[in-house]
Amino acid sequence: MKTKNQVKLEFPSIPENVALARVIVATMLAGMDFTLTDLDDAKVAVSEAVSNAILHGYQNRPNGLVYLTITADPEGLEVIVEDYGRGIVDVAKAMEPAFSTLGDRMGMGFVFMQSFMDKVDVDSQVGRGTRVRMYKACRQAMRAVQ
Amino acid sequence: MKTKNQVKLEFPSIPENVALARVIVATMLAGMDFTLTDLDDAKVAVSEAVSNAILHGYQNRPNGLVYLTITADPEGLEVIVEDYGRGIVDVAKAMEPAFSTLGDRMGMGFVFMQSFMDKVDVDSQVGRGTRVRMYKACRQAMRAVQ
Amino acid sequence: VGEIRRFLRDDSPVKVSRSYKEIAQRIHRVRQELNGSLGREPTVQEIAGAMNMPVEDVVEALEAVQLPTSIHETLYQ
Ligand SMILES: Nc1ncnc2c1ncn2[C@@H]1O[C@H](COP(=O)(O)OP(=O)(O)O)[C@@H](O)[C@H]1O
Ligand SMILES: Nc1ncnc2c1ncn2[C@@H]1O[C@H](COP(=O)(O)OP(=O)(O)O)[C@@H](O)[C@H]1O
Ligand SMILES: [Mg+2]
Ligand SMILES: [Mg+2]
Repeated sequence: MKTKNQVKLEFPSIPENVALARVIVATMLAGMDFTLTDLDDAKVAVSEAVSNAILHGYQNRPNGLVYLTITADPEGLEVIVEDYGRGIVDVAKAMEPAFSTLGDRMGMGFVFMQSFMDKVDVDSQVGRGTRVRMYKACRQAMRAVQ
Repeated sequence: MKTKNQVKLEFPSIPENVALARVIVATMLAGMDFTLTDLDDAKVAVSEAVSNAILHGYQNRPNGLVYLTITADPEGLEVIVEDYGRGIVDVAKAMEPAFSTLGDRMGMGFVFMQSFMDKVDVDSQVGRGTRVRMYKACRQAMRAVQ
Repeated sequence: VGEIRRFLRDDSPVKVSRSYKEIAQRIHRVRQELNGSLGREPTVQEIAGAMNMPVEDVVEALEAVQLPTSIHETLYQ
């Protein structure tokens, strides 16, 4: 990739689209300086963020819209997942390991996002929605820093 | 798929995104009542339409935006590819086999779209842009008709 | 026999397609070979290059053979 590529997606909050988000992110990463391990890691992170938008943001209602913005440049890949759902009351608390507002869940989604991506920012407003921004640096960019 | 799923995409007119469009369409078809042959056919059709938007619509300039709308329902899949590029002077002529405004091209893009999809509509205005709508019916929907 | 096999492959449901499985197995083999020769994990582009295959086909094959496992199984298998 010589220049910047920015792909924007909009899709309804149904579980089928988690797989779609994964494939799109993986395909964009595959054209860059990343390994299969990087792809697997990013796929888990994106699955978690999109699942959260559907399950928590829209409480599993199929009529919400999820927005995915993927920006690739020679340094790395940025993924933004947005929903206009219920929002998060306490983001710091929500990001703690094993915290979940649903009884039967592991509460590890944000932990996975943070361990598999180089950077994760969460912006949320109750009743407005949630925006998760994740970044993964290319292998080459990583080497340059070391 | 029980209900409708509509995915909307926006991406810049760079060749890398032809592959992305193909993978997205294939992923959506894979969850429906289609065979691998159907997937391969649809991938060719989508590649041709997106390549046309980039190559002819935006004349290979990377700063145009291509819009892809994919709608899946239990009957089949609709793919719409839109560009706001130069448009087509004579659509009927453009769709003829071996017609191309670029000397080194085969002029078979529209022919492939028509043979690999069940329906292809083209709407274009010179100086405004082009909209290609393609439809592929599911295996079951096909059998019901026969 | 080749014709029948082709027919079976092409008309089988996409998710359990034999050709995707074969490609995925080859990907893992090439990944291991390159790991040995390069002394580090190969990039997806390097794997695709060695297989003479577009990178998106590598992604697609791997995704197609992935069973719908839960996140737990994915991470702790
Ligand atoms: N998009 C979102 N909208 C509303 N709440 C969210 C969203 N994402 C996460 N949360 C909240 O943060 C909590 C922790 O998320 P996570 O770590 O993924 O664990 P889990 O999904 O297993 O509950 C969730 O239980 C939920 O309360
Ligand atoms: N999106 C588009 N914008 C402008 N012109 C187009 C577009 N798509 C097709 N055309 C015109 O139609 C012609 C035929 O297209 P096609 O059958 O795909 O053949 P080819 O791409 O090989 O020229 C092109 O040469 C071009 O003049
Ligand atoms: Mg979660
Ligand atoms: Mg063409």
